[in-house]
Amino acid sequence: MIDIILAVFCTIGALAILIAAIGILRMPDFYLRLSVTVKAATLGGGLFLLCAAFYFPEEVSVTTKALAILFFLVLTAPVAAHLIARTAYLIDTEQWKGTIQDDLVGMYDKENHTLHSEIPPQNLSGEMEPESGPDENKR
Amino acid sequence: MIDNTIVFPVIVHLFTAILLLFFWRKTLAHRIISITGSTIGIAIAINLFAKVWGGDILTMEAAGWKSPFGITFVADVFSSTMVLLTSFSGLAVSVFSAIGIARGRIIYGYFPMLHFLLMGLNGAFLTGDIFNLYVYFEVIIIASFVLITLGGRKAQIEGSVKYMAMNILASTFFLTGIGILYGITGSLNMADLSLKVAALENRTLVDLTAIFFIIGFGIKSAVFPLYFWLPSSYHTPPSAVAAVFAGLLTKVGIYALFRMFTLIFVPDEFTRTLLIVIAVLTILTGTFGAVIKNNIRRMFSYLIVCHIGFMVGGLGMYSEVALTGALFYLFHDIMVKTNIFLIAGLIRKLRGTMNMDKLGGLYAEYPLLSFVIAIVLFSLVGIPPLSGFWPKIYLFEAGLMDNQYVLIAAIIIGSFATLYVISMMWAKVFWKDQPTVEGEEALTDDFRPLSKFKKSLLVGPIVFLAAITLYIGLAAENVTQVAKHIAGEMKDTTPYIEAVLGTNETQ
Amino acid sequence: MLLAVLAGLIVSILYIPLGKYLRGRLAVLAALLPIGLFAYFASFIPTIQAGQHVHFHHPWVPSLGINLDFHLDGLSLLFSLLITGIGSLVFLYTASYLKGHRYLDKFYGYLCLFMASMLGVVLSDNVLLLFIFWELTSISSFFLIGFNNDDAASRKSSIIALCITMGGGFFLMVGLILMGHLSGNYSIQEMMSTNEYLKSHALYGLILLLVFIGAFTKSAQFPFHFWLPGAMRAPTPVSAYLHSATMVKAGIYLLARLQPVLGGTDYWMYPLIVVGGITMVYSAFHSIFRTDLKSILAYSTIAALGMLVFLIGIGTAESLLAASVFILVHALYKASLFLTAGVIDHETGTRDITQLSGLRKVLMPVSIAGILAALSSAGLPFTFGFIGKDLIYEATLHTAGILTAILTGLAVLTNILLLCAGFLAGIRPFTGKLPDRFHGIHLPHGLLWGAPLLLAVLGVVFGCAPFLVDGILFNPAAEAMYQSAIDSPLKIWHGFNLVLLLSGITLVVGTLLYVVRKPSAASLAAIERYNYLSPKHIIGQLARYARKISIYYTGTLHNGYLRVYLLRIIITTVLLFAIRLFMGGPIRLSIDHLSPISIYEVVVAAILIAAVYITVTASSRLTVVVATSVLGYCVCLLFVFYSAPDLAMTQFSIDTLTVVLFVLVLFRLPPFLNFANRRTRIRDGVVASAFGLMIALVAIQVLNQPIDTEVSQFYGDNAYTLAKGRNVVNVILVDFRGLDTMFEIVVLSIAAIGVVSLLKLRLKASEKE
Amino acid sequence: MVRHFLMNLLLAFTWVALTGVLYYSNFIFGFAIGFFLLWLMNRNEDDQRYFNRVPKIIGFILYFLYEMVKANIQVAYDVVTPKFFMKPGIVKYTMEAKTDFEINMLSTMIALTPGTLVIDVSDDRKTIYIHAMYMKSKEQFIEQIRERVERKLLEVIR
Amino acid sequence: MELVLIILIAVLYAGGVFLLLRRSMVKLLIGITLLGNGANLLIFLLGGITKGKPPVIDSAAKLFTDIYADPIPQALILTAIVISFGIQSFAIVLLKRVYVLVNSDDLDDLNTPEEEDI
Amino acid sequence: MTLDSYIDYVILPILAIALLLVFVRLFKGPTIVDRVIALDLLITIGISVITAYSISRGKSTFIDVAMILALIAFLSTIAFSYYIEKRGRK
Amino acid sequence: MKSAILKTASSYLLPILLLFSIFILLRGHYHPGGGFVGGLIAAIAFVLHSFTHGSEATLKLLHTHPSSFIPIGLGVAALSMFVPMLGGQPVMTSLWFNEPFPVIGLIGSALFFDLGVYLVVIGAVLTILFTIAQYSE
Ligand code: NA
Ligand code: NA
Repeated sequence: MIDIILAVFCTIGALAILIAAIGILRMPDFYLRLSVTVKAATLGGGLFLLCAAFYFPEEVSVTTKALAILFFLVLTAPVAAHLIARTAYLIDTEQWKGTIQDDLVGMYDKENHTLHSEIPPQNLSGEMEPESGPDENKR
Repeated sequence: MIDNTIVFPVIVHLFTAILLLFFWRKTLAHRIISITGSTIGIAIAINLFAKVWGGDILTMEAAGWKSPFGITFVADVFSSTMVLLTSFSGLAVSVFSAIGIARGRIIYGYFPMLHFLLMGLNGAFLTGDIFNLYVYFEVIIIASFVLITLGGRKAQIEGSVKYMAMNILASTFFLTGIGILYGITGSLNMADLSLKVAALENRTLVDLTAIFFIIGFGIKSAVFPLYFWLPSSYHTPPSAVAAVFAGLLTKVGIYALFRMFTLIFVPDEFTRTLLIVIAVLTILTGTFGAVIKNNIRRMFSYLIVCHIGFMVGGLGMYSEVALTGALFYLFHDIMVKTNIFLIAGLIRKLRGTMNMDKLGGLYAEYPLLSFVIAIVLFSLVGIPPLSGFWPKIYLFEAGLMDNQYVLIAAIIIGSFATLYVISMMWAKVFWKDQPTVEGEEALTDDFRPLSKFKKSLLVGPIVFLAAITLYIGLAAENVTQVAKHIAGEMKDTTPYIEAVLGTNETQ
Repeated sequence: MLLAVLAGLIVSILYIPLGKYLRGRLAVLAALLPIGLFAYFASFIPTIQAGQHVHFHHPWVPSLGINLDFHLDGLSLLFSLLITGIGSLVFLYTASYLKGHRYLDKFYGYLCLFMASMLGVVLSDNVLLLFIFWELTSISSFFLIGFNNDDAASRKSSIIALCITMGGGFFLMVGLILMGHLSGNYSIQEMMSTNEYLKSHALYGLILLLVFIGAFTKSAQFPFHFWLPGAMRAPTPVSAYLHSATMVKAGIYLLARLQPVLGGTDYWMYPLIVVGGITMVYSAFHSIFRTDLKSILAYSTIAALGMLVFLIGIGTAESLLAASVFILVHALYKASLFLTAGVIDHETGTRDITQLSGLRKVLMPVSIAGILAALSSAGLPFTFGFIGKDLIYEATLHTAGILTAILTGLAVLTNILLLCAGFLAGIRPFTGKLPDRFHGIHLPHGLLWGAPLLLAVLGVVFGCAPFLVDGILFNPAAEAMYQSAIDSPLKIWHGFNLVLLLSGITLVVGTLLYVVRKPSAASLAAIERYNYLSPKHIIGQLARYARKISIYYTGTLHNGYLRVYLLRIIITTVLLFAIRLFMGGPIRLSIDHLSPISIYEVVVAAILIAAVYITVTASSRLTVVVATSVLGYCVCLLFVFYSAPDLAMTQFSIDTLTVVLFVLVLFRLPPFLNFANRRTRIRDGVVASAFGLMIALVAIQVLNQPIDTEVSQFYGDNAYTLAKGRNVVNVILVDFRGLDTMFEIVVLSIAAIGVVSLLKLRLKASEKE
Repeated sequence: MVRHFLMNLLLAFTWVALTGVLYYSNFIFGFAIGFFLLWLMNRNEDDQRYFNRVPKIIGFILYFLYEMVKANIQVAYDVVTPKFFMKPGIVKYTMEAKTDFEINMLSTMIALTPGTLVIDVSDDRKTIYIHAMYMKSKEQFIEQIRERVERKLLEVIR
Repeated sequence: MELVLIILIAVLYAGGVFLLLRRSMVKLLIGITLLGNGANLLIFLLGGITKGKPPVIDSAAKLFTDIYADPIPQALILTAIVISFGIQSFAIVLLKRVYVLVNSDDLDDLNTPEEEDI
Repeated sequence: MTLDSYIDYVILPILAIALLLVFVRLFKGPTIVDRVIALDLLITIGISVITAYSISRGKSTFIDVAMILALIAFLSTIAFSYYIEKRGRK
Repeated sequence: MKSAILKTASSYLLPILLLFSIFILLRGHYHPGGGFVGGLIAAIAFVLHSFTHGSEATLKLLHTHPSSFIPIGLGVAALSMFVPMLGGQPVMTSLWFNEPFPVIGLIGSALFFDLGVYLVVIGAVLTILFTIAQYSE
C-alpha cells in the first residue's frame, strides 16, 4: 500500500521535474523560463523528499532531514529566483515579444541599483530611453 | 625497530609554524621562534641520524595501525641523512632570513611558510606511504607557491605562474600514478608496494605506471625536458627563499625518484636507458643555459639543472658504485646549492644587484668573506679535494663499468661548464673593480649600515654551510660510508621491507 | 713526509690570520719554508742513491682507495728538489720584487699552496691523490695569473689557463679512474705490476687518449699551448716558478711517471713524438718573432716542453736520461732568464726588446746572469745546456731507421731556434748602446739579482762538473722512468763525433740567425697575420660558436611561453608511452566482470562530456565557470551512484565555493580572445587527445588486473570494533590515515595565509629581498 | 500564545517518552492529543487565539497547496502543448504587508505559485514587482493577488 | 559502465590538457580543475566501483554484513579534493594579481624581458 | 514490480531525461542568466535524483548528500547574481 | 547586494546553516559528514551573510578575524595528534573516554581532531573569501 502511494508521489514529482525541464527549454524568454522552473522543480523535489521521509520511517533522523531539506528548499528557492530575476532585469535581459506590461521601466536607479516604488523625477524624462540590448552582459 | 621519535622532525616544524601563526605580525618573535625551532630541528635530526646509523631501520606506525594498513614512517639511513641535511639548510636559511628577508614579508607569514616547507620536506623524507608522500609534496608546493609569490613583484608573479602550473601538472601525474598503483595492488604502503609490484606479471603496465612517476618527479627535479619552471622562477624570489628551493626542492624530487625507482620500480632496461638519456640531455641543457647567463642567480639556476643530471645519471646506471656517487653528489649539492643562493643574496645586499656586469671589487673589499665564498664555489666546481670532486670519481667509475661513455662525456662537459662559469663569475664579481653605475641605477650597499650582530646573522649561515661543505670534502670517507651504506640499502631492499612489514608479529 | 707535503698548505692557511705581519720586512722569512723543505728532501739523496725508495702511508678515503700514499724515488726526488730549490730562490726574489705590495701575504699564500700541491703531485703514489694535487696546482696558478686582478687581460688569461688545464684535468681524471678500475687499485707502484694487462686491454687506447689530454693541456702542448703565453700576465716570479720551471712540467712528470705503466708501445710513442715534435718546432719558430721578453721566454718554454714530451715519447734509456737532465737544465736557465727579465721589467718599466739595450752598464750582475743563462740555453760547451743538448742528439740518433733522420733534424731545428730565442732574451737587452732614458737606473736589491745569478752560475757549475749531480739525480730519475738500472755518467766531452758536429751546427746557425734577424714590431705583425690559423684563434672561434649555439638552444627551449613548456611535457609523456607500448606486449582488453550500464549513469556521463566540451570551446568566462560547476556537480552525482556520499558532499561544497571564488575574482576580466590559430588548436587537440587515449589505455589495463582488497577489508573489519566509527571513510580520515588529513588542513591553511599575503602585502621600494 | 505552543510541544514529547516510540507519526499523534487537552482546559477569551490559529494555518497550507497544484497544471499544460497561451508582464503591486517577515512570507507565497515570480521589492518596502505569466489585465491580476494570497496570509500570521 | 567512465576520464584529461595549452590563465586554471577531476575519477574507477553500497556500517551492526564500496579511494580522493581546493584558490588569487599587474589574463603579456633583471 | 525497480527503470530515467533537457538549455544559453537558472535547476533535479536513488537502494545515507546540496546550492545562484549584477554596474 | 528579501532570508539562514554545520561535524564518525564538510557549511553560512551585509558586518559578527581560527584549529588538530605520544603511544592514536557522553556519544581524540579540521576549514575558507572580497572593493 505504502509503496503504491510512494510510487504515485515519485511519479508526480518526476513529471513535475520533467515539465520544468521542458519548460526551461521551450519558454521563449528568461522570465518565463524562470517562472516555470522554480515552482515545478521545487514541487518535484519536495515530493521526492516526502517519499524519502515516508520510506525510512524507522530512522527518525532521515525523516527529519528529508523534511528539513524540503523546508530549506521552499525557503531558498524563491529567494534565489528573485535574485536572479532581479539581476536579469538589471542587465536588461530581453523579454518575449508577447509581453504586455512592464511596470519596472525606469524604476531602477542605474547607478546604485536602488529600486523605487514611484518613478523618481530624474528618471521621468529618460523613462522611454531605448534599451541598451542584451549584449551588455557580454562586455 | 619501532620508535616514536621518527616523527619529531616533522612535528617540530609543525609546532614551530603553528606557534609562529599565533604570533602573527610580531616580527621579532618570528625571528626568534624560527631560529629556535630550526636549532631544535638540528638536534632532533642529529639524534635520529645517530640512532639509524648506529642500528636498524626505524619505523613508526601512525595511530598504531600495523603496516600496510596505517601510515608508516620509516627512517633508514637515506631518509635520516636527508633530514639531517635539511635541518642544516633550514637553520642556515632561517638565520639568514632574520636579516635577509624584508620586514613586510615577515609580517605576512614568511617564517611560518618556511617551517611548513621544512615540515613537508621532512615528512616526504620520512614517510613510508606513497599517498602520504603525495600529501607532503602538496604541502611543499603550496608553501613554495606562497614563498615564491610573497612580495608580489611582477617578476615574481611571472615566475610563479610558470612554477605553479608545472608543479601542479607534476602533482597530477603523481596522483594519477598513485591511483594506478592502487588499482593494480590495492596498497599504498611503499614496502608492501615493493613486494606487490615485483610480483606483477604485466611488466608493460608496470613500466607505463613508472612513466607517470618519472614525469611527475622529473618535473619536480627539473630534468630535461621538464625543467622549464626552474630557470623561469628561481631568480625571482628573495635569495633566502631561492636558497631553500635550490637546496631542497629539486632534491626532494630526486629523493622521490631514488626511493621509487629503487624500492618499487626497480629499473629495467627501458627505464635505465630512459634515465640516462634524460640525464645526458639535462646536463647539456643546464650547461648551455649556464654559460650564457649574466645574472648570478639565473646562472646558478641552470647549474642546478645541469647537476641534477649527474644524480639522475647515477640512478640510471643503477650500480652500487653509481648510486654511491649520485648520493654523495646529492648530499654535497644540497649544502652547496643552498649556500650559493645565500651568497647571491649577500652579494645583493652588498651591491644591490646580481648582474655580473654591474658587480665587482668584492675581493678587494671583503677578502676573508671572498675566501669563504671561494671555498663554496670551488666545492661546487668540484675542485679536489672539495666536496664536489669525490662523487664524480664514483660516477666516472660507474660509467666506465657500464660503458656509458656518452654520460661520462656529458658529466665532463657539465663539470667544465661549471668551472668556466664559476671562474668567470669569480673574475667578474670578485676580481674586477667595481664598475661605476650612474643615475637611477646607482647601486646601494645595504650591508655596511648593519650592526655587527646583524652582519654576522647574514654571514654566519654562509660560513656554517661552508664548514659543512668543507667537512664533506675533507672527511669524504665518512660521507662515502654513508652514501655506500645507502646504496647498499637501495640495491637490497629486504631490510627496509622487513623493518616495515616484519613488525606485524611483534605488535 | 706528510708534514712536508702539507706544510705549504698549512702555512698558506696561516697566512690568512698572520699575513699582515709578513707584508713588510719580514717577507724574507717566507723563504724559510722552501729552504727547509729543500734541506729535508736533500737529506734523502743518499737513500735514493742507494737504490732504495721511501714510502709513506696514511689513510684518508679508504673506501675510494684514496689514501695519503707518498712514494719517493729518483724521479720524485729530482722534482722535489727542483720545486723546493727554485722555490727558495723565487720566494727570496719575491720578497724584494713585490716589496710593500699590499697583497704580498696573499701572494705568498698562493705560492705556498702551489708548492705544496706540486710536491703532492710528484710524491703521490696514488693516481687520484696525484690528481687532487694536480688540480690544486691549476687553482693556485689561476690565482697567481690573476694576481693583478684589476687588469682585464690578467683575468682573461687566468680563466683561459684554468679552463684549459682543468678541462684537461677532467679527462685525465677519467683516464686515471679507468686505469685504477682496470688494474684494481690506484697505486702507481701496484699498477706497474699489472701494466701488461693494461696495455693489452681494449680500453688501452682510451686510457692513453685521456691521459695525454691531461698531460698535454697541463704542459702546454700543441694545440693547447696558447694558455701559457697568456699566463705571463702573472708577476714574473710566478712565470719563472710555475710556468717554466715547475707546474708546466707536471704534465711531463706524469708522462714520465706513467711511462713504466703505459709506455713502450707504439700507441704511446708516436702521439708523444708527433705532438712533442710539432709543439717544439711550432713554438720555437714563434719565439723568435716575439718582441716581448716574457713572450719570447714563454714560447721557448713551450718548445722545451715539447722537446721533453718528444724525448719521453722516444722512450729509450738515452732519451729518458736526456729528458731528466734537460728538465733541470731548462729549469735552471729558464728560471734565471725569467728572473732576469723580471729585474729588467722592474727597473726599466718595459719588456719590449726592441727598446732594450746596453743594460749591462747599469745592471752588471743581472747581465752576467742573463748572458750565462743564455749561453747555457744555447748549449755552449762548459755549460749545463751543452750536456743536455748532447744527450738529446744522442737520444735521437739512437732511434731506429728512418726516424733517426727526421727526429734529429727536428731536434736540431728546434735547438737552433731556441738558441736564437735565448740570445734574444738573455743577451740582447744587455748589449749595445744604453738609451738615455735608462741612465738613471740603479742596481736593485741583492735578492733581485742574486737569485738569477745563482741559477745561472749553477748552470755553469753543473756544466763543468756534471759528476756532482749525475749519479744522485739523473740516473735514479731515469731509472724510475725506465724501470731498469741506468748507469751512464754525464760527460763533458764525448770526443769528435756526429753529436758534436750537430752541436756545432746548432751553435753556428743559431748565432748567425741571431745576428741576422732583428726583432721588430713589423715582423711580429707579419706573423700575426696568420693568427687566424692558430689553435688559440680556432679554439676561441669554437668557443664563440658554442656560445652562439648555447644562446640559440637556451632561447629556443626556454622561450618564456608556459604553454609551450607544458606542451613539451605532455608530448614527452605521450612519446615515452608510445615507445614503451611499441616495445612491450599487446594491450589486453577484456570486458568481463564489468558492471552493467544504466541510462541515468550514461546521461550523467554524457552531460559531463558535454560540459567538458563547453569549457574547452566557450568564449565567455562565465559560461566556462558555469560549465565547470556543472561538471563538478555531475561528478558529485557519479560519486553518489558509486557509493561515496562523503565524497559527493565534499565535491559539491568545494565546487560551489570554487564558483564563488571565481566569481569574486573574474568579474573585472575582459572576455576571452581567441589567440590561437586553427593549426595550433588542431595540434593541441591532437596532443590532448593522445594524452587522453593514453590514460584510457592504462585504465583499461589496470581494470584487467585483480585488485588486492586486504587493506580495505581490514578497514571494514576494524572501523567499528577498534576505531569506534561507522563511517569508514571518516574513520580513515581521522584515524587510519589521519596524518593525511592533518597535512591536508595544513595545505588549506597555507593557501589561506598565502592569499592574504598575496593580496595585502605591498613591499616598499627599499625592501628588496 | 507562544506559551500554549510550548506547552503543546511539551505534551507531545511527554507522549513520545511515555510510549517510547520515536516515530514522527507518534509525535504528531501526541501533538494532536496535547492540542485537544489544552483546548479543553483553556476556555477563556485571551487564549482562544492559539486554538483558532492552528486550524487556520493548516487550512491555509491546504488552500495554498490546492492553488499551487491548480496553477501548476495550467502551466504544465502550456509547457507541453505546442502553442503558448501566455500573456506575461511585470506588474507593480503595492503591499499591505509591512514587516520584513510579512514581506518575506508574501514574496515566498507569490514565488511558489506557478506563473508568478517576484522580481524585486522596492527599497522603501511599499511595492513589490511581480512577473506574471497569465495576466488578463493588470487590475484583475492585482486583485487576485490581494484577495487570494495577501489577505489570507496576513490573516494567518498577524 | 566502466568503459563509459574510462571514456569520460579520458575526455577530462584531454580537455584539461587542451586548456593548459591556451594563453589565457583562466583557461589554465580551468584546465587544472579538469585534470584534477579526471585524476579523482581515475582513482575512483581503478579502486573498483560498487553501486549503492556506501562504506557506512549499519547502526545495528558492528561489521559489514554485505559487500561495500572500497573506502580507501574515497578517502584519498577526499584528501586530494581538499588539497586541490587549497591550491586552486591560491591560484585563482594569483590570477587576480596577474590581472592587476598586466590588465589581462593573457600569459604572454606577463613575460618580461631578461634585461629587467636586477 | 517493486518500488526499487520502478524507480530504477522509470523514475530515474525520466529524471535523467530532464537533466539532459536542462543541460541543453545550459548549452544554448543564450544569456548568462539562462545558464545560471539552468544550473540551479540541474542541482534541484540532482537533489531529486539523489533522493530517488537513495530510496531505490534503501540507503538513507545518500539523503545526507541531498541535504548538503539543498543547503549549499543556493549559494552559487547568489554568487552568480552578485557577480553579474556587479559587473553590469561597472 | 541590495535585496531586502535576501537580507531577511540570510539573517535566518545563518543560524540554521550553523546549526547544520555543527550537526554534520559531530556525526562524521557515524554518518557521512565530519569536520571538513561541517566547516565548509559554516563557512558558506558566513559567506552568504557577507553577500548581503558586506564583509565588514560579517567580520563584526565573528568578533575576530577568521584567520585566527587557523592557528587554533591547527593547534587543536596537532595536539590531538601529538598528545598520544606523551603516553608512549604512536602519533595519532585515538584516545577514547570509556563512557559515552549524552547527546554526542563517544568522545575521543578523533573528535578533537575533527574539531581542529572544522576550525581550520572555516578559518581558511573565510580568510580567502573575505580577503578577496575586500581586495575587489
Ligand atoms: Na536553489
Ligand atoms: Na567525513
